[in-house]
Amino acid sequence: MYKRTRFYDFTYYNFIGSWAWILHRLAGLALIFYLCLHIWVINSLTHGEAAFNNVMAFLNGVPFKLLETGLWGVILFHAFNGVRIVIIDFFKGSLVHKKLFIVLIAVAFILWALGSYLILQHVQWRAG
Amino acid sequence: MKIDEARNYHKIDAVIVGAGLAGLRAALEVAKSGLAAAVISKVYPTRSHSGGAQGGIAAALANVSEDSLESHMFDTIKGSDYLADQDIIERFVNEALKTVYEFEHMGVPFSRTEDGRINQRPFGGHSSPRACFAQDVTGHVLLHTLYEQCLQHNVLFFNEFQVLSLLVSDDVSRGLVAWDIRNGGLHIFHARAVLLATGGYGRAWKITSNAHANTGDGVALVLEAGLPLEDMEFVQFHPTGLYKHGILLSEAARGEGAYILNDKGERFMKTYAAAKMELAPRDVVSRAEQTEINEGRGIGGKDYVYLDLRHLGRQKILERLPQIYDLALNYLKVDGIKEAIPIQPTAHYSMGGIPANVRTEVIKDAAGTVVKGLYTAGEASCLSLHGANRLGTNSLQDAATFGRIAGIHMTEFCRENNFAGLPAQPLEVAQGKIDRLWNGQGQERHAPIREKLQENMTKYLGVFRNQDDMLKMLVMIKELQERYRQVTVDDHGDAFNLDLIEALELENLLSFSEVIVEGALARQESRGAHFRSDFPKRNDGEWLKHTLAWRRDGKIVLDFSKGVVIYPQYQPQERKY
Amino acid sequence: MNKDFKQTSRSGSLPWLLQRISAVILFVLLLLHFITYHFLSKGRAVNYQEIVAKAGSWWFPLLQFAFLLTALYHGLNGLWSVLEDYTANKFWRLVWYGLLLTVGAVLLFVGTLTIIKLYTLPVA
Amino acid sequence: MAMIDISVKILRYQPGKDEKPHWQVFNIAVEDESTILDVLNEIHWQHDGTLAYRRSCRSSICGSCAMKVNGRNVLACETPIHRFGRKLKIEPLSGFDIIKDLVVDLDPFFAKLKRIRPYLILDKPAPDKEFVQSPEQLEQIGESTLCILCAACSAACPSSWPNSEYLGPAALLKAYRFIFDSRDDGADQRIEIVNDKNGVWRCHTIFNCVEACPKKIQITEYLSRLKVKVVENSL
Ligand SMILES: Cc1cc2nc3c(=O)[nH]c(=O)nc-3n(C[C@H](O)[C@H](O)[C@H](O)COP(=O)(O)OP(=O)(O)OC[C@H]3O[C@@H](n4cnc5c(N)ncnc54)[C@H](O)[C@@H]3O)c2cc1C
Ligand code: HEM
Ligand code: SF4
Ligand code: F3S
Ligand code: FES
Repeated sequence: MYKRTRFYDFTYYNFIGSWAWILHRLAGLALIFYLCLHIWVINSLTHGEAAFNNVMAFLNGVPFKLLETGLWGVILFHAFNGVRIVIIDFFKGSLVHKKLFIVLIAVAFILWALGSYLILQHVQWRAG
Repeated sequence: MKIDEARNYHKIDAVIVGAGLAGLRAALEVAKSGLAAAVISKVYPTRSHSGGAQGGIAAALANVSEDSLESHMFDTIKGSDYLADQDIIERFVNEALKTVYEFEHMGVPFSRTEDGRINQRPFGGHSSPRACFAQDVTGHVLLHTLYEQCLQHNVLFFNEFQVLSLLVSDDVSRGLVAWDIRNGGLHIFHARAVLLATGGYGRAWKITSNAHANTGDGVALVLEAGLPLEDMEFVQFHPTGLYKHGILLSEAARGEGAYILNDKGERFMKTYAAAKMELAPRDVVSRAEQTEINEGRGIGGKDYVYLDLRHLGRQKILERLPQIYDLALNYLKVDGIKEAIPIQPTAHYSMGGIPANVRTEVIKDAAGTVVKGLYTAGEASCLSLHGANRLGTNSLQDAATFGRIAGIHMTEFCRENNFAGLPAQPLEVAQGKIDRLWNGQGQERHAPIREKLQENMTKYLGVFRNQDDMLKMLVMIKELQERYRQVTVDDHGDAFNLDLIEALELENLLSFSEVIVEGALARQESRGAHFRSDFPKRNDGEWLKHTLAWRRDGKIVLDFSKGVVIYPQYQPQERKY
Repeated sequence: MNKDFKQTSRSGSLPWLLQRISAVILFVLLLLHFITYHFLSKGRAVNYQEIVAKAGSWWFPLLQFAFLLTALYHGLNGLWSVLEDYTANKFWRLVWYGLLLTVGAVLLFVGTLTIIKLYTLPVA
Repeated sequence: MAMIDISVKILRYQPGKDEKPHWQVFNIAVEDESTILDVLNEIHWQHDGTLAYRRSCRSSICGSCAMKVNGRNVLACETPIHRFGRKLKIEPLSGFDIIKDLVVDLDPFFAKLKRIRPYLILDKPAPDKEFVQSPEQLEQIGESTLCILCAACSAACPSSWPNSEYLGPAALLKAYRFIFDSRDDGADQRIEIVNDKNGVWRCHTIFNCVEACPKKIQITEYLSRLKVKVVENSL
């Protein structure tokens, strides 16, 4: 007999449901990683204005602003798909889960575009 | 090595071959009594063909309209074209209600009436709605529920084991030998009592509703053990087989009101059975279809007619007949809501089989001499409950009821009898079969032989039969049997050797097919499912008797001295619908 | 009992439910948080003085603490569930559990400290 | 009906001969209306007798022939080849150990089924006739009783790939089927069994099971109801 257990079967076709799950999972992991960093960084607030401004200078740089739009996207995806999961769990959402995905992610995308615009506007202001 | 110490030796009170409704119901009964019961099946139990049954299980519950045991009894007798044994039918109808209620208590999800009782639908040949059903998956839910009950009561399962020989000598059953499909190797099962519940033999035909597993192994093994078979020529052709595939579209379709149409769009049943129309018994409808086809009124002159559901409406089709809808869509790309479905008669049910008495004990002659410790039930058996033609939904009831009865008598038998001794060389026969296929010098393959057999059985032993055709068939079978001796298999591995299994099954097909043809040739009358164009009338004077057949010295020997049990109040009449 | 199947540990219903409850709470808090800190600052850099000023109001530490707690619970519980997916082994599951508990405790401590300090910082 | 040429790539594994599974390509001609099972039969009967696979009913009711075709789980017997074009890639179900070629070891699958006590458990004596069960009560479990135990769902579930102990959708669906049967009194026992690290909580609503199920059962919906029931029960 040939034994088989694997981390993930990459040869299996991914339907909407599994894409949603994979991305949700990756987003969740990214967020918990970010949260750890975030808590650590905010702690620097308590070391006085100088330390704070140092950190902020870095955070307001162009590269980080770009990353921030990414973060916003990750958050939105995870949050809106999270809502989809809750609807599936408690409100018979499984019967329409694909439609739910499309609608919620569309909303998330619009919010992402809006938010990113605001964030990047900020960059331009600094540059100017 | 002494056999008792061998790894592949099992000593078990009751060994049951077959995990269909009959086998499992018997096993459950034995296991509940506290004895050890083992079920041997060549497929996982839930893969047994009982799961394919769609329409329902007959019992005169009278839940939706008036009904009575007498009426069920009479319908069954009439349906059988008076060849059934009426003592068997009496026991059958008396136990049927109990069987269904028991199933319900085990958890079977029967469809319900508005007031929450088991719903029943009309079925061909039954004079009131008597088929208890679960949508169109009745057999499926019965089989799964029974399997689960067996798990609860710790029945031992030997899944994917194929029985290759029975150990019967001096009219005493001693056990059997089976091949472990999964790992390879022969196993000896030493038993006090053995039940053969191996199901039907429809796989001898090309167009058949039967599963690949329905190769009549039990029937062939009995023949090989020097015991007789009964009424093998009676094989039911179901009128609504999916065109070209033979896959069954349940009679439930007609129960719900579907029409059968010819090329002119006529409901041609009006010329054959004006009162019952599409709901006439299967043999009648199949013959009507075949006649239409033979006379050129098949669709486009081809060999099929239409099953029309369209007027039932989308909702009813999807709610009540979802399986039929899916089958037509998947296999023929026909959308049953919008189009009529092409159908043709398909080999469906084996009325004949292993002869047994009302206690399900296998008998070895017309006098009813019992083979000690050997039992049979379900489609493999011939009690004879269905006579020349089975009524729809009676067979699930048959398998379950006589499965239970077999279980009861086997338990009794096990309590009173010790293990009979094994023969000196128990593995000899089975080993011989395998050695020949593995080590033989021949160049034949099993597949072409099987194909030729099946094609010609459909051609020559179908709905209509005649002497010339059957003689041709007989010669051909002899030829094929000869060729089979030269068969060897490609696969020499132990694990899951499908090649070997199929070759072994072919030997069985060739063996009992000969009996079918011999019986059909000898029976010069038309009765139930057996219709001879050269003898189109039923002949009670000469032929109101059962066929018993043995293989002796390579020849089939027939005996017609086993009479039919007929009660004074149910004398044979002409059968009209 | 069926020997073919290994029982690992009972339950899992509470974490599952709490994951969903915390998710709904987070949905509100996180979006608010992002909006206040990342957008409503409308083009100005987040300003130390402003934050310290805001932090001094009574609702700030409560809200922040609730946010910290739910996010930590949700995130680490989620991570635990991911780890469990890939470790059927009971021992390793316990190890992960211990590790995450420790990480959680440390972060909770650091986070709480931050909130308290901010609250008590003198406004310039 | 016409003959067409197709190329069939099959994952072969012959115990004793092969170290590990490998691909073998068969270029054959078949009727264009063939099903995957017809293709396998054709290869097995005409080209290579050593090919092994399970089948019986060939009418999508026995559940023998679930396998992975072009990346998705299907029943070979009901799946027409025209759904995939002229290139087929046929593999055994994921997640299960391979006995030979397309035949996998389903014993663990059935063992899990047994574990959830798949039979009515009654506190009360059964009535003389049938239990009364309204069509609405039946409706609750109706669809879940259509499961043919083909294992396509469990084999498609990403949660079961790394963790062979996960009960899997089929067994959990069976638990649902009994817990929500109006006649049953054994809910507490079964809830205790599914409320487990390897039980219902390993389901992350991925829906691969629903996509794979040949009976189109809304498995995820029933698992969600099961989860809520378990939560209610343990509060
Ligand atoms: C498509 C279809 C629809 C039907 N619909 C209905 C219906 O609606 N109502 C009704 O009453 N009847 C119906 N029937 C008939 C009915 O289903 C069968 O007669 C009945 O299920 C037979 O049950 P069984 O237990 O005798 O055999 P099966 O269920 O066929 O079981 C046979 C068992 O024997 C085992 N076996 C066979 N050979 C061997 C061997 N050599 N070694 C080990 N094991 C072996 C098999 O693995 C299997 O487990 C239908 C039949 C078909 C084909
Ligand atoms: C904004 C609102 C959020 C919502 C609505 C939400 C929703 C959810 C839900 C419902 C789950 C359960 C998934 C499952 O069990 O299958 C989940 C998992 C998870 N969440 Fe969130 N979440 C949110 C924010 C966050 C944040 C801020 C973090 C990080 C700290 C996070 C990290 C995780 C992780 C790591 C998982 C596990 C991933 C997995 O199981 O695949 N989530 N989330
Ligand atoms: S739920 Fe569907 S996919 Fe799963 S075993 Fe049952 S029938 Fe097969
Ligand atoms: S694919 Fe698996 S994770 Fe749940 S929804 Fe289906 S069981
Ligand atoms: S062969 Fe039975 S489901 Fe495919």
